[in-house]
Amino acid sequence: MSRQELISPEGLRVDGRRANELRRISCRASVLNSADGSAYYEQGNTKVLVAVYGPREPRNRSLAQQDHATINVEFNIAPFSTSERRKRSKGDKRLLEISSFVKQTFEGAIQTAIYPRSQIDIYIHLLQHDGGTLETCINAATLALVDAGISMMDYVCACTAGFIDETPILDLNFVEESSIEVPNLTVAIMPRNGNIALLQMESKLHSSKLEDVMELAVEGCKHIHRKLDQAVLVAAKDLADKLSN
Amino acid sequence: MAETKVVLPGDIIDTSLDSDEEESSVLRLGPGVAQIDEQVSAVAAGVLHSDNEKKQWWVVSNKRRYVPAEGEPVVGVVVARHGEGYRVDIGSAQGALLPLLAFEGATKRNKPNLAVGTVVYARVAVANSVMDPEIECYNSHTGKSEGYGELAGGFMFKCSLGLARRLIDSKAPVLNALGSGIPFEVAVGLNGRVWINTEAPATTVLIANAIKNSEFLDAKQCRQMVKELLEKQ
Amino acid sequence: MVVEIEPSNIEREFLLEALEKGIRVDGRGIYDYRTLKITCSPTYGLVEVQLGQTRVLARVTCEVTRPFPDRPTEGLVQFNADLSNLAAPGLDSSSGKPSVQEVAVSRMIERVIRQSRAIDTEALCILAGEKVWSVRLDLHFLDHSGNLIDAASIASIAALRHFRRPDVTIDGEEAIIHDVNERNPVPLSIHHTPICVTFGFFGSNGDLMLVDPNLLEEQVQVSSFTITLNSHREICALSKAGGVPLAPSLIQRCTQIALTKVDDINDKIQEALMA
Amino acid sequence: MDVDMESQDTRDIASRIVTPGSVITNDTAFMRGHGTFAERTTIYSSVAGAVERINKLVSVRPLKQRYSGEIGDIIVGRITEVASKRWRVDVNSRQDGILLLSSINLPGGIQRRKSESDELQMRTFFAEGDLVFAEVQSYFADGALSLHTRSLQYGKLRNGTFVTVFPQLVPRSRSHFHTLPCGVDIVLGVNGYIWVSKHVPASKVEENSELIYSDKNEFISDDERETIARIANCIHLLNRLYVKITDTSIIFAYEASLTHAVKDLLTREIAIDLAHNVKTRLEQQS
Repeated sequence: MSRQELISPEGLRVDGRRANELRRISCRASVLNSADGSAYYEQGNTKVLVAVYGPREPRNRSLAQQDHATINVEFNIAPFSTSERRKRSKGDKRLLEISSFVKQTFEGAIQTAIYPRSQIDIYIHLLQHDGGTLETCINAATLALVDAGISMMDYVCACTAGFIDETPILDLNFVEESSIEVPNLTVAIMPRNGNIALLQMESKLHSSKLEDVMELAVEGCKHIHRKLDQAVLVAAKDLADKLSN
Repeated sequence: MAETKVVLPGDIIDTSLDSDEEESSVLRLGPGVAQIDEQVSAVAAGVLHSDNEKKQWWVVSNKRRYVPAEGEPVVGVVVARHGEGYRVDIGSAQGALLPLLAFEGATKRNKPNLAVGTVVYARVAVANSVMDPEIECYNSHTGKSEGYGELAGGFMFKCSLGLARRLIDSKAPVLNALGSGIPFEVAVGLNGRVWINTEAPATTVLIANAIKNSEFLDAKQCRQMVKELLEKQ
Repeated sequence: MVVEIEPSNIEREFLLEALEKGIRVDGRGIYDYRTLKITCSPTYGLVEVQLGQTRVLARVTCEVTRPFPDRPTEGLVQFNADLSNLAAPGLDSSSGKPSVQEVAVSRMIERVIRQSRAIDTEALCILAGEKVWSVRLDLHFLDHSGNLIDAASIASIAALRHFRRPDVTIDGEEAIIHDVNERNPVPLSIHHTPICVTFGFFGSNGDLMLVDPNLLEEQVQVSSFTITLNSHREICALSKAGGVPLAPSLIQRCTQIALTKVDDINDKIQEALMA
Repeated sequence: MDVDMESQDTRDIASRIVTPGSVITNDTAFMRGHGTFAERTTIYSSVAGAVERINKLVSVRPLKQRYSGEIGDIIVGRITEVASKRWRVDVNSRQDGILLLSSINLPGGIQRRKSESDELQMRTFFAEGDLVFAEVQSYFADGALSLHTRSLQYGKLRNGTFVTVFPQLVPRSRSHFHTLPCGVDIVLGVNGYIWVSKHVPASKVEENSELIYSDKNEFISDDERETIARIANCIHLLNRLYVKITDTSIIFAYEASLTHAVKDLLTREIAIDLAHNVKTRLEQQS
């Protein structure tokens, strides 16, 4: 397999970005009217749609917790999301892993103690897949939860980063993510205090380089936080205008 | 006492007493022994015990799952609170019921308020195969708590039923050896749970480990082990 | 369904109180591992690891199959982690879907071994495009008393290094697989040995830290973090999901601590393989 | 009573739109209300919405949030489960509400005592899927609403159709049961559940209280059905365009809609035009 040139000598990546450039992000809240909260989120060519229902009566009451809400996350990938059509089975471990990561991340961010004996459902649907699946799911789910008016300690913003030819690179696309030499680190932070809600990394990276790659990813998260905040404010003002006149 | 005889489930036990009483006297069969078509045979693997005066036969086996028996002290954890009492886990098949009034000086108005997860030292009040077991935190005859009730602070750990039974009798070598070295409070539940409390966490951990290690040591080895632990501390 | 019983309040409070003084319930120091016992059995690729009371059995087997069309010269590596309720009362596998823990552990091991290319898959090629070795690693958890991931990662690496596959000679289109007693079997070519080190965090903002949490500590911890390193000081995987958010400085400190831990675990594996 | 020492900080607090995690104030004089949380002395917002300040209390009202009941709210609910001596009712809130057997009117007038047999034939009163018109009487310990239907206007709903709207669009008012001039009864639940039904003269209900739990719809003529459908579509379009839903706004919408066929009311252009028409008439009126 010829070693594909991931960074050109001039420092440009396969999709023309610089090493520390995020893909173009465009996102909108309140896109579905039957859900309590919803969001459409695009980062580069990765597109995801999230619907949030709740807090509502749990379907099976034996799981209801006395003192806090339980969070249920279902993540599925549309068969048409990648170039070759592939229907993933219900028990696919990779899907279950991503939904359990999203569930655990938001168990720390949502103030579940305010909604005892109820359930919050987060349904995530990946429409197009071009790398950074976990990152886009977390950002989209944050937007949908805020849109649903659910109390949260803070936004949760996620971003990926990698390392090619001795330079940390920000926000990996599918080609960079799937090439085996490139370590793929996903970090999700709570922007207010910069603490790490989630940190996942695959393939190899020398321990001395970890700090630089993480710093770059955290920078990316802060930028995404501003984007999410704008989307929320736009949706909020739009709703406020409609309701007021 | 007959010399220690190990029996396995299904072994027939000849109950012919060495004393001269006639055959048909009533026998009382304890845990681990049952009558299967007129023959008395063991249903549990363990050491056979018999008591001639009370004509009692029972088998002591080192199982871990506790079967509640009336009058036995147990250490339980409150799992849920219902209207008229608490559901307490004592390691038995079903959770035990601890009525709200089963505390010293508890009346309709001032009922004890235990949170879920509290540890209690209690006495098994009702235990039969039909109903869920019931426990009480006072001696129902005298109305006094006699040490039963909520266990605050300290640490609790699980051990086998055999070890718990040996710890409960006052001559337990490991407890006496430890007692001479360090002042500590202990509550032993026959359901294989032991509660320890001292001032410093370090000593509590030391005592807990000492007790756990003492399971397969005889009295002399116990004293030796405890001496070493105390010096090392 | 058997519900895993939560630790009582006093166990929780005692554990935290002791941890503040740097003492753990089983007497270990906060950075100490439990006693690690690795037993390699006479049959190649079968290793059992005991970390304290947590016991894991790892079994490696191989067979000849066709390679994937897009990677004709690469052998296959497959994983299966079976976390049935043999190991702990609380695990409920009756619902068909694998339990959350089973998904977490098997995905972690897959990431550690496959994504970090611990096994040289090119060396598994017999006839390009036609026949390659497919190596399969099965993990069976016999007893769950905390920190399954570290025990599983040690068992996996030890089993892979202990495994021998039959020798093969190729003439032209034909490939002859020699019987084990005809020619002694060949070990797999393993680039590096990734080892997982798991940390538990306690206290309201997770500033109390310890290594290798046992079952009680795992139930009381507010957050956990696993870092995988090899002997060349390279990070092969990181995993922190959920729980209380942690300060970035804590992550760096864990990396330094883990580096020392990985070396002594590697020595222990080396000893076990020599015996 | 406005706080006299109106410092600059407090003036710009009110009516600002904040998002989760943003600082509202670190002035320790303030107390924190809904939608906020505090770390050390700083008050942060936990939801996206408008900040509200009442004297010392700062809270954030999210623009979109599920209905959370207040005592005295008049609501419409759907029975989800029949349990011992109570019904669980979906009230579009965080948890199902509870309707106790002891808080409903028993057929056969007020003086009838509750008996054992009532507990056995609960389904003759309300069964799963029935719609109930009730009032919130209190909260349970875990925040679930306790409902009651102990007045003649409350009880089982029939002879009509059901519409769901945003709860924020239904303002709290004295009465939520209206008979519109076009001869249709509507029930505006504060929880966003609305029932539009054929007009039944109040006198008929009191006559035979045996019938208050009957499941049979009365005969509804064709043009009554058309009016009910027209009113339902009017409510839909008001909801979609975020117009406050009151009896007056529905009447205005109904009158404006007469020139269109019922099914056209849901097309986008007509809906916008009608909603605009309603808004202008509402402004003229106030």
